[in-house]
Amino acid sequence: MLTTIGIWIAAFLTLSIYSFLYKDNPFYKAAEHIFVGVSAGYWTVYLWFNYALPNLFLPLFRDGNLWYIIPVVVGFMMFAPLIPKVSWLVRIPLTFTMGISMSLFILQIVQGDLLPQLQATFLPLTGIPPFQVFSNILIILGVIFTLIYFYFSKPHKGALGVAAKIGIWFMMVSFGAHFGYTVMARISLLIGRVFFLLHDWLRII
Amino acid sequence: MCISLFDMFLIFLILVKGISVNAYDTPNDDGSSVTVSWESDIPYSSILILRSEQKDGVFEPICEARVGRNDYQDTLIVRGTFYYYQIKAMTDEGEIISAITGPTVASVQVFNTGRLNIFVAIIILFAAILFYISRAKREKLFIRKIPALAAMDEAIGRATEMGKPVLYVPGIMDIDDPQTIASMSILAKVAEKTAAYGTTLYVPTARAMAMSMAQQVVKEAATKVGRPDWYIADNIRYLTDDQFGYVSGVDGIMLREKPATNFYLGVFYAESLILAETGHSTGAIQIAGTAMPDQLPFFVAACDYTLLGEELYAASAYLSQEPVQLGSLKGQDLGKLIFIFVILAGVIAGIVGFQGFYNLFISVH
Amino acid sequence: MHFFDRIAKIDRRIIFLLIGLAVIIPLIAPLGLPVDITAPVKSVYDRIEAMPEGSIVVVSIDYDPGSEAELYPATLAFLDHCFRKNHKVYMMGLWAPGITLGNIAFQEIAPKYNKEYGIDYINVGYKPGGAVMLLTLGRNVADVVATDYQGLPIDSFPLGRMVKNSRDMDLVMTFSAGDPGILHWIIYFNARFGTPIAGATTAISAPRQYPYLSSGQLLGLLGGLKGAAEYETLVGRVDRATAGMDSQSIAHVVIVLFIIMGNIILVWEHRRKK
Amino acid sequence: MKRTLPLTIVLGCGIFMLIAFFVPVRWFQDASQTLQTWYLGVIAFFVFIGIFNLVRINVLKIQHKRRDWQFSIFLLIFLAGMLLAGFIGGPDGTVFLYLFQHFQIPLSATMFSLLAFFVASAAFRAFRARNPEATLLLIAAVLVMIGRVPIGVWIWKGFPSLVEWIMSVPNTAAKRGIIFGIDLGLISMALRVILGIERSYMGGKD
Repeated sequence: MLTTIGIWIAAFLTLSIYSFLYKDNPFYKAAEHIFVGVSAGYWTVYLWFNYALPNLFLPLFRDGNLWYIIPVVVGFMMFAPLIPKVSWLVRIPLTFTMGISMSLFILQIVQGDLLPQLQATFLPLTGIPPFQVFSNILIILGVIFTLIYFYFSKPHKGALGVAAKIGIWFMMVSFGAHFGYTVMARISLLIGRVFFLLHDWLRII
Repeated sequence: MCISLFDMFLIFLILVKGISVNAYDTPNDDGSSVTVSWESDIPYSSILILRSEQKDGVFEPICEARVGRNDYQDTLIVRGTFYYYQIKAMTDEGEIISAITGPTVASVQVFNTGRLNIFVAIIILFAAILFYISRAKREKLFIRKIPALAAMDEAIGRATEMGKPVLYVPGIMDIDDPQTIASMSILAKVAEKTAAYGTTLYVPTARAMAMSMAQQVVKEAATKVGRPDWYIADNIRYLTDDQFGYVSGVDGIMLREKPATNFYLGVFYAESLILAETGHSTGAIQIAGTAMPDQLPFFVAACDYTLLGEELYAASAYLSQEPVQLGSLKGQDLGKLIFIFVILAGVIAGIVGFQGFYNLFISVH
Repeated sequence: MHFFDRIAKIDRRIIFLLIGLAVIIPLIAPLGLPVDITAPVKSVYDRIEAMPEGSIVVVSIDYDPGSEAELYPATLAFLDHCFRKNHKVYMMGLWAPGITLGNIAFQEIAPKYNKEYGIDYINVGYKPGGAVMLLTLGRNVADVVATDYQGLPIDSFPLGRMVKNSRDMDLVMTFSAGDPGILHWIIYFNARFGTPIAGATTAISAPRQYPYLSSGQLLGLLGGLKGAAEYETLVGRVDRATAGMDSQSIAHVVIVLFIIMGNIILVWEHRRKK
Repeated sequence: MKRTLPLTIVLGCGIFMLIAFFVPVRWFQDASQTLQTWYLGVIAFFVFIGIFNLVRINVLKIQHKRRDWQFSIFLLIFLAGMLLAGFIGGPDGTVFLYLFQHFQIPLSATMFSLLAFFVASAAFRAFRARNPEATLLLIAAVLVMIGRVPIGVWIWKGFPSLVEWIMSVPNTAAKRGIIFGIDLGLISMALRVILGIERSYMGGKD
């Protein structure tokens, strides 16, 4: 019974949002605001139970680890801008999180991205079928020409200009392919909703 | 000591098929573990790892390892103590015991040598960037023209002629994101231009802190060009943190105010398409830029000019002409040259069969 | 007004309507086009086939309802395959809503193979913190996972006791819709610990993964609903991804026709100006 | 104080984490672990402040009876409902999950699926072969769109392998080049932030 009501609610909300395609209207607006409210509530609850509680408040209040006063205080400084006099305090949580995340960024980009991706570009050109050689050369040149396009301290003239232009062509093929994939993704989402309406709600398929 | 027939059979098995064990101080750790590894030609159903502090002492089981594994990290040790290991495998043909290996002692390493290549790479990149930053303070560095930026003036001029406003969307992430930082310095220039022409500028934001930063940036720009009266705080508004709420808010501005020029510079996700499509349908000139590779295709397809990836950072350096930004951009360029060189070297190393060069780049151990 | 002028200024609601029909009609009246198999999908399938029974597969549900349509069918097909091969599934999620979706998937598949919670599969819940969390997880699972998703001590489950660090994980399969997700698994988890990573992503983020496929940092990839349909075909389970493929095909054709139409108009406008 | 303290924090945390990566000594590892735990706790507040702002702006909207203020009431009611369900029943409580399953799932899935319509209309209006670059983009897009779905195979058997080649050769090359560029940009930005050279994110002059 409850599930049936749930399905009807879901179907109603789905159709309300689709009504936007015809034109903006109160049903859409209501559904959109409900969406924002529900998801904000959802995230608050989840962050509380999964981030703040286990990483800050449980160690502090349950385990009595007083060191955890530091991050709790730092966290609350996020609200400093509400009091103009001490609004600069917001910089402390900001710089703390940035210090940690920026250094992890650097380490992981070098370890996880740059070194392995460079290594993966050292492609073999001998002892493989001719078409594979051609593809490998294309990858190597494609990476180099794309990098040349992003070379900013020389004007793109002469040989450099040609290389940069080829770099753009590679990027355009890649963007086109990506666009194709995006169309695919969006259509899939629509299929998912239509499937819900036809299968779960109307039960005609 | 008398050796039974069964024991002899076991020894025979060990000699013929054999299971060999090796124990060593786990490399690059703080001396808290010993790694035991084994090889076996015989299929086994389980492996029991035994440990003792004396070679002829009693070997006690410390762990049962899963099938398919061929090593185990013993972390239940006392640093500085010598240990002997032995393993017992259960096979279809009965139990086999390996020879004893050891003594092994765990010790502290001060530097993780497995990460030496990462260390060197970071040092090289840091040095390149810092070198050019310091140089840029002394001399002016050249940065090439970026086409999308040349179009910026024209686009703002067009809005002025038409008497319509300009819309600037600084992405949906907060000011701790590098792209938002870059977007803010581009905003400063856009604000200077619009203020000088007296054109209205709307900057809706998705984060409260981004709003206060944008207000500051725009206010300063207006003062700089001598038009402090032009600045209206209410045009730079925080809408909502929510992605879709934000997009429909921005769409609303586009449909109501019909801006002649739209800028989308910063971090974008799925909303990039909705923004670009709606903007296109209102007939605005659109200039976009993001370092989110997944969103670039829509901007390229639906906007008139797009700053691709790193160009967003370059644009902010180009416009600000600050030595720090120009210098680090030049440093990044050196990084790219190094990459190209390394790629070519790697390919040549492959052709001449020099595997060592390839191995230098292994970052996982 | 010329015909092309009228087409060029076509009300976009007509385009919307055509897209809607292109999706709805094939769902009601299927064409049954066969699904081809691509290499990145095949390599995920092959790995699951090749692993010895009882291997531990970490399944990370890194999506939310926004991408459910693309990734949930893949989740079902993959779990089905794991259970059929008697692998153990250790589920977690980098996205909070993923846990609920993962549990719904378990409820759908586990009874079919008589799999028991805590022994054959477990859900350790949402693990926030992205990169930092993954680095901790690989080093020592207990630092991140104290309980399962219901808050029961992890050590009270046999499967919970088996997974101590990255070395106990034979494969990580991430169902990823964005950030944090597959990229974190690759550049943090695989880079630091070497555990093989496979993934299913939304079609949007699939192209971005190809550099990692070719470098071997990523074992295999199911891209979007099509990837799910391929996996369904491989495991012989005709379900909603396969059912959606006809609509997918027709809708793509309609969009390609739009593009062609747009370009005919472009050429025509060009001629007229001359 | 207002500037030096934050700059010291970012420098200290950043440099320490960088060093700790290379030094396996226990003290370093434990300290870096603790910092990371704190980090996880603190970032939750970033979202809390966002939600706080959301509530504030909607309450203001209702108070001042701004355009569409009635809808803000819906927003606040559902927000409150979700919070009550979550904090009383817990994140695995029946009511919370019910709301999740029958409101959150359909709404968010439908919102994203709206993009299918926009992508079609963008394809029609914006996707034109104005110059060689745009033409390349267009051809690649059409090939992928047709070649990636079953109807492509039906049209021509070679489509899937052609698309796979586009994906793993030109696409991989360009993506890799773009990623290298973005990575360099990020590293240099991160370095500048840690060293306090880049401080615009702090805003303000004092």
